[in-house]
Amino acid sequence: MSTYGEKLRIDDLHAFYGESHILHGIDMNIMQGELVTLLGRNGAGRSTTLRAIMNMVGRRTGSININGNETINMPAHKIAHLGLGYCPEERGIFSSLNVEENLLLPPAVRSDGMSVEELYEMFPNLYERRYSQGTRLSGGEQQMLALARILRSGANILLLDEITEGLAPVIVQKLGEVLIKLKERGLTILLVEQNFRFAAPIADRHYVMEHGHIVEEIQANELEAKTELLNTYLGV
Amino acid sequence: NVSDGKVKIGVLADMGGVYADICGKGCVTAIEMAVEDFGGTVLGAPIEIVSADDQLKPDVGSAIVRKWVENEQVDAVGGLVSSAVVGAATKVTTEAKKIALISTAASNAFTTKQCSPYNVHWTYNVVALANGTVKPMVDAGKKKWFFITADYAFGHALEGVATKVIQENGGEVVGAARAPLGTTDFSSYILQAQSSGADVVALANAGGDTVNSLKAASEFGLTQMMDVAGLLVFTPNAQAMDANTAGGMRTTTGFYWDYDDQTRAWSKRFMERHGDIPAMGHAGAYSMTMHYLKAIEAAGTDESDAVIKKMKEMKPDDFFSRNATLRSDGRMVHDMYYVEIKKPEERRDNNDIFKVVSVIPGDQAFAPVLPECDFK
Amino acid sequence: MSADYVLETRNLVKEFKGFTAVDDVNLQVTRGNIHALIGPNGAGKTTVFNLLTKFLIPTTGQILFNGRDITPMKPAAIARAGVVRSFQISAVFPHLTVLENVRIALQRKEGNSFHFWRPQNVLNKLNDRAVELLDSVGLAEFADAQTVDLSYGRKRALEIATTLALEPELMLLDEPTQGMGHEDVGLVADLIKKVSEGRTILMVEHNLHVVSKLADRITVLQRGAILTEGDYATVSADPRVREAYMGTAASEEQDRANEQAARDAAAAEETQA
Amino acid sequence: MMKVNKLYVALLVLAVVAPFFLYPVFLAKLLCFALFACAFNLMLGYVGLLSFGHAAFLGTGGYITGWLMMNSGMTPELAIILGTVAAGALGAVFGKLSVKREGIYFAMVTLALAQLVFFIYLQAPFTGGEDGMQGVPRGNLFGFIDLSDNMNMYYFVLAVFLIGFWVIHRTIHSPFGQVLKAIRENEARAVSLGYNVNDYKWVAFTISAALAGLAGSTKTLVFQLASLTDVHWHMSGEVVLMTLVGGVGTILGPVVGAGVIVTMQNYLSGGELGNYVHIIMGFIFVICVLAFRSGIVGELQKMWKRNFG
Amino acid sequence: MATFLGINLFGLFGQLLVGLINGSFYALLSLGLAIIFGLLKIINFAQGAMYMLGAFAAWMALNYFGINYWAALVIVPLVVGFVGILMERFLIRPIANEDHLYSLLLTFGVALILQGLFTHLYGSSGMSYTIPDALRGGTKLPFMYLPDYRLWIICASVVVCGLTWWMIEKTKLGAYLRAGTENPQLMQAFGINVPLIVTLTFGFGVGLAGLAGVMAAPIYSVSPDMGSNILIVVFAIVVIGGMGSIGGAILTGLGMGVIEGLTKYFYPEASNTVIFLVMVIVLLVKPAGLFGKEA
Ligand SMILES: Nc1ncnc2c1ncn2[C@@H]1O[C@H](COP(=O)(O)OP(=O)(O)OP(=O)(O)O)[C@@H](O)[C@H]1O
Ligand SMILES: Nc1ncnc2c1ncn2[C@@H]1O[C@H](COP(=O)(O)OP(=O)(O)OP(=O)(O)O)[C@@H](O)[C@H]1O
Ligand SMILES: [Mg+2]
Ligand SMILES: [Mg+2]
Repeated sequence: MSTYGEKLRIDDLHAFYGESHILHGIDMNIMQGELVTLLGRNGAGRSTTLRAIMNMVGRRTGSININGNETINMPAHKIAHLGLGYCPEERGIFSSLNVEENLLLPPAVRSDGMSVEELYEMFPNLYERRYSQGTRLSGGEQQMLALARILRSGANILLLDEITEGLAPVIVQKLGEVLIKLKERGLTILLVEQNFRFAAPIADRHYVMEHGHIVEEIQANELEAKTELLNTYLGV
Repeated sequence: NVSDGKVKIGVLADMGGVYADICGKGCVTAIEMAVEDFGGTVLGAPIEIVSADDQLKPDVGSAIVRKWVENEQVDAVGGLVSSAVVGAATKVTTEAKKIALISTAASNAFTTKQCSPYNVHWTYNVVALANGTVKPMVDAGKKKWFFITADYAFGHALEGVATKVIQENGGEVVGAARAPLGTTDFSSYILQAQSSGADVVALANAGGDTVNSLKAASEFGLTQMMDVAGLLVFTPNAQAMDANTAGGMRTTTGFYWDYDDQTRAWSKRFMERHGDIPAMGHAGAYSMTMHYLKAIEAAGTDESDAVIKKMKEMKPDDFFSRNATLRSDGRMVHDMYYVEIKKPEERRDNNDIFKVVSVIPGDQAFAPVLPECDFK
Repeated sequence: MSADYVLETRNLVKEFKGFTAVDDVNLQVTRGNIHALIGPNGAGKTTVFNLLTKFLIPTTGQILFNGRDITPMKPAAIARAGVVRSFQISAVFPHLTVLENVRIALQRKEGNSFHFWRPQNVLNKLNDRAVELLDSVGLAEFADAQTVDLSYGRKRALEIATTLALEPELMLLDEPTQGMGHEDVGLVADLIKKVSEGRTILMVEHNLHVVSKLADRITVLQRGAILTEGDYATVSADPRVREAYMGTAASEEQDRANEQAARDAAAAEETQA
Repeated sequence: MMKVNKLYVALLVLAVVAPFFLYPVFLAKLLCFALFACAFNLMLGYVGLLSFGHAAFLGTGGYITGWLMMNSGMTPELAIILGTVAAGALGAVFGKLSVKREGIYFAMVTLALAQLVFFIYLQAPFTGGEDGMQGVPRGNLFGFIDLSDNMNMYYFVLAVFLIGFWVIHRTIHSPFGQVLKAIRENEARAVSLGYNVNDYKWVAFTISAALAGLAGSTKTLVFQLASLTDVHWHMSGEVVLMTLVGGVGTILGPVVGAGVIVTMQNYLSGGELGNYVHIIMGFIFVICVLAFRSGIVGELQKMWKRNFG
Repeated sequence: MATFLGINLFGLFGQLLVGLINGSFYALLSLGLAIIFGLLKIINFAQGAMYMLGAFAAWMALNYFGINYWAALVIVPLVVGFVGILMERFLIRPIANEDHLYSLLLTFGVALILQGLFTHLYGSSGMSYTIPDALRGGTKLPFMYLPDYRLWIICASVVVCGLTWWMIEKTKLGAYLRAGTENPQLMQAFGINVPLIVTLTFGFGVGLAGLAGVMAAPIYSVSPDMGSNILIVVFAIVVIGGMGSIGGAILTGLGMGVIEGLTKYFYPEASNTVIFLVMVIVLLVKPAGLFGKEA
């Protein structure tokens, strides 16, 4: 297979939290401009996969290749500079900073990130509350801030963990539109989603995880055909 | 006739705290020297030394002494520096009828309020300091005094005794500032002294407190405005002071190493072993131990009552004890020295600290025996 | 009004440094209902919850519980009065056993919680009741397990069992299904339905399926104020709600679901008849 | 369970025969500190709050008992009870002011309160200031058992220790203890279940303070002296060290830790190494924190679990 | 002499000024402590020992290497800061993920070791360090004689405190710092080298103590226990100011110096107690401290 346009390639990734072995040999690859989701039940190891890519787990082995750079032995703070943006599950808003400081916090890793104006336009709630302490925002507002924050940094590979969690349906809908726009701009997105209805129409491919393994890879066009299978994995 | 076949002396001192240089390891060395000079045995029994660090804490000191006398057959306890520790330790020795050989404590309580038939207090005490330092100055016309006093028993005692001396000689005390033990910044107290209009500012403190208070006094220009008298200045403290400010200050001491050939001879031996010149407590500890061992020899037993009786009968006489007697209350009375701290240009080297201004005869320095402490 | 309200708020207002998060809210929760509070992000739902449980102090306004003014009461006192809240993040005691978790809640009413001189086995008489409660949420077989080892969904179930132990008149649930997989969502929704018998539930929930399935009555908040109220069909048909909250896609889907529900209801009526 | 009981019986037998082989005053001191550490551990290990001011209670117990023995002609058991009550009362005041805070904040608040107490005792005339309260009589227990005999004293201290230890053991394994455990696990949840968590912490703090006072009262009788050392913040640090060395949150840990530290100090202060006491204690702190956070008893338990559990 | 209501006004002014001088010392010391606590959540019990180390380093620099005061003012904080960096790197970092109480105990141990070591090496009588020639002498004010050196201390400390406050509260670097202490993992994921920042911050906080040590050397005697005496007071100041509040630490430091000065004048016996008394009162009224945010 040609590696042209391959943004992220993971081979035999194992990850550990202390004694517990969470990921048991993950393989996946994502091409430029693709939007790929990771599906699975609670505790399947989807968040852990993202965290492992960012080197935020206890220990990891295998290979993670980002933009042609092997990162398995790279310190955590260098990984972002390869163009990665990570939006964590628990949002990670800083209480010691106000909303705007939170938004401006991540250093730009590429020059073509979205401007603050654009982001405020997309999330008017944030503009309204911009001098408020970060963690004083409502749950949903924090979620918006967490996403806006990495869009500004110009990262071109996005790792998004449950970004629709706790958001009102209108916003979820808007987010879907944003993701499609980002994809059109050529950004590569790895999405962990519980909300299958949200993910299905926008994704190119799906990986299904169970107990720290990838058990299935489904192309967007196979979705109809494999609905049954997916239901057994996800228990829908 | 020696109990349990040996004579054991415990040396209790502050080995690591602010008084470590004043007695500490040096007292152990001095007592070892005494035992060696005595020949290592008495009445055929070996003389042993144990030592311990009281950490300047009365509870630690009293616990150690208790262990020594109850559990380790110690016959006498020497060293004994901080008055607080000595007070607690002598309670235990007295109860156990063991002899306390107090070398460096300043308080006069051990032969007055807290006197005991088993206390022997050697080198000096606050009364001698006050008589030695204060009286000449009042006589010289310095009538108004201000005290900077260490805010604990020793400081209060020193201030009290000195106040008495001042008043008896026609002077007056215009104020006092009580500084907590271990104060590092004396500037507030110095300011109070400055605005008091006194002739003399007396430092009724010891060790690092004296050094620090003198330092602040010079910094705020107090030394140019009035006289400063250090009531208790040990040689190591004097060495630590800035010679420019300390030079010319007068104080009283029980011993000075460079006084005459006898003192120099002993001090040289001490210095070879210890590294530094001896402070008065070191010499006192040696002299007192020697006297104790001689008394055992003379009494033919190490039994405390007999030994203490002999100690009081025999006249101490060596390089340290000049014109000396050990009185019935346990107070050793001997010549004290009124000294002046040398100015930088007067010093040969770093050990050349004092020049002796006058010798104060023991009976003028120390207070008489109290009737209730007259142990025969 | 004469309806039987468990909980009422009168002109409830909460301001944060000039920002009004809750604006003159008059909420009425009828006894025995499952009452859902929905609204866009930042509408003030969590803040209302915090006011009700006294994690925040209202700027002005009153809170009545069974007609009694509970505005000045402290959080623990509110809980003792019968208003119990479940948390968004799972709230269990991780290193106690599952049984002990429930027992802690039962113990409070025993009145011996300050008895440090009595042996712990005086608590054993609570075990039967605890197991009963665990059984009601399907956890009886895990009674002796360490709570940390439970799966996410089971922890939620345990939390609900613990809450039930307090026999609350009014349960407040803040996004009870947040972060759950489909399977667990169903499980918890069923559970809520089950435990709602004989008590009142007020919940905040973004999952419209759950809301539509459970809620007897819905209050929609927007910008701190009540936008509209009613049952699910009414509310979801309101164009303002669609615009502010549901969005077009969701709304279309909702319409389908509503129709489906209407058909189901009709069918059910038919079979009953 | 049987094994644990056997262990307790063995330890008790050891404690009863020990004074025939070792210096009883030393053993009594050890027991006093063991009780002090156990009391402290009730807060740290079972409530999860590190008090850096427990010396205040040790000292208060000591001073009050000492003063009563010297001035009131009371029998020692009464003086000890009153000392304990006084420390408990002080603990109640401290607790009211501090239990609202957590973690490091709690540690700092208790430290500062204890400093206040330290300076009060430093200035108050009845304590003897830097000199300490010297020459406290041991008196006659119940009016007829002469405590100036070291053996009698020791067995009395042993009895006091056992009572204190039992109180702690009972507290931990009581309905109250169960609530404490829940609070430590998840405080917000405990609040939402209707528990006034601060009241529970406060009661625990008061019990802990009273028992620390009991230790101090007894210690004063043993040494016939109450001094500032017992109220100094270093003492608050030492009790942390003892607990840490023995094992935080284990019931026997503090006893073992106190044993190790007291023995070590006893050995060091008497010997050549006196100078190094601070350095060695410092190293023990550092090593414990870096390598043996579960302490001696904690590590043994872990080992036991690995091999037999 | 000017008096008002029986109070000697000149004496009072003098005490106020002296209080302010002490306060600027407190400010400098509590600033370092507050930075380390507020940003790293580490209670650095070794801060007092580092202050002592700073003073000793200045003394050693002068006596062993002939390095004068002004050079020491630059070199010593760097050296002490480096010691702090080593300490963070090899002792504190391994336990960074444990309960913060462990770092308190660890630094307490380090403080004991350092103090014990210096006592062992230099005894405890203290060393003297002379005031640099340029700052000898003083100014005669109507109510007191103000030594130039003390004036220098006030100025230097206010400048250092102000700059530090600005850097932490108002710059991007400060934002990184604050965020990095809250959620280091996430900040790493954003591409920021948090461990480095943490180490440098710790070094900086400790370096401030070193600086205070150098400044203290000429006026206090350089002794092993100089740090442990002042440490507890400084802790109280940080608690009063509101733990973690940088500005609070600075202002409270100055304020407490003045209050202490007044107490020394009106009721000297309470001068050691007054700070703790203030602390208890403040905690009763505002549990988070004067400038602290409620947790
Ligand atoms: N910090 C941690 N320490 C130990 N185990 C962890 C940690 N974080 C997660 N785990 C465990 O790793 C497993 C995978 O967790 P992960 O968060 O990756 O799941 P997920 O697929 O994202 O599910 P969820 O829907 O809950 O987010 C779970 O069993 C979880 O208990
Ligand atoms: N402590 C606070 N200080 C300042 N503003 C606050 C505070 N708490 C909440 N807010 C603001 O009040 C508004 C309402 O917040 P709330 O958390 O109640 O929203 P919500 O309806 O629960 O939203 P979501 O669905 O996103 O959780 C938000 O705009 C939020 O920023
Ligand atoms: Mg996840
Ligand atoms: Mg909310």
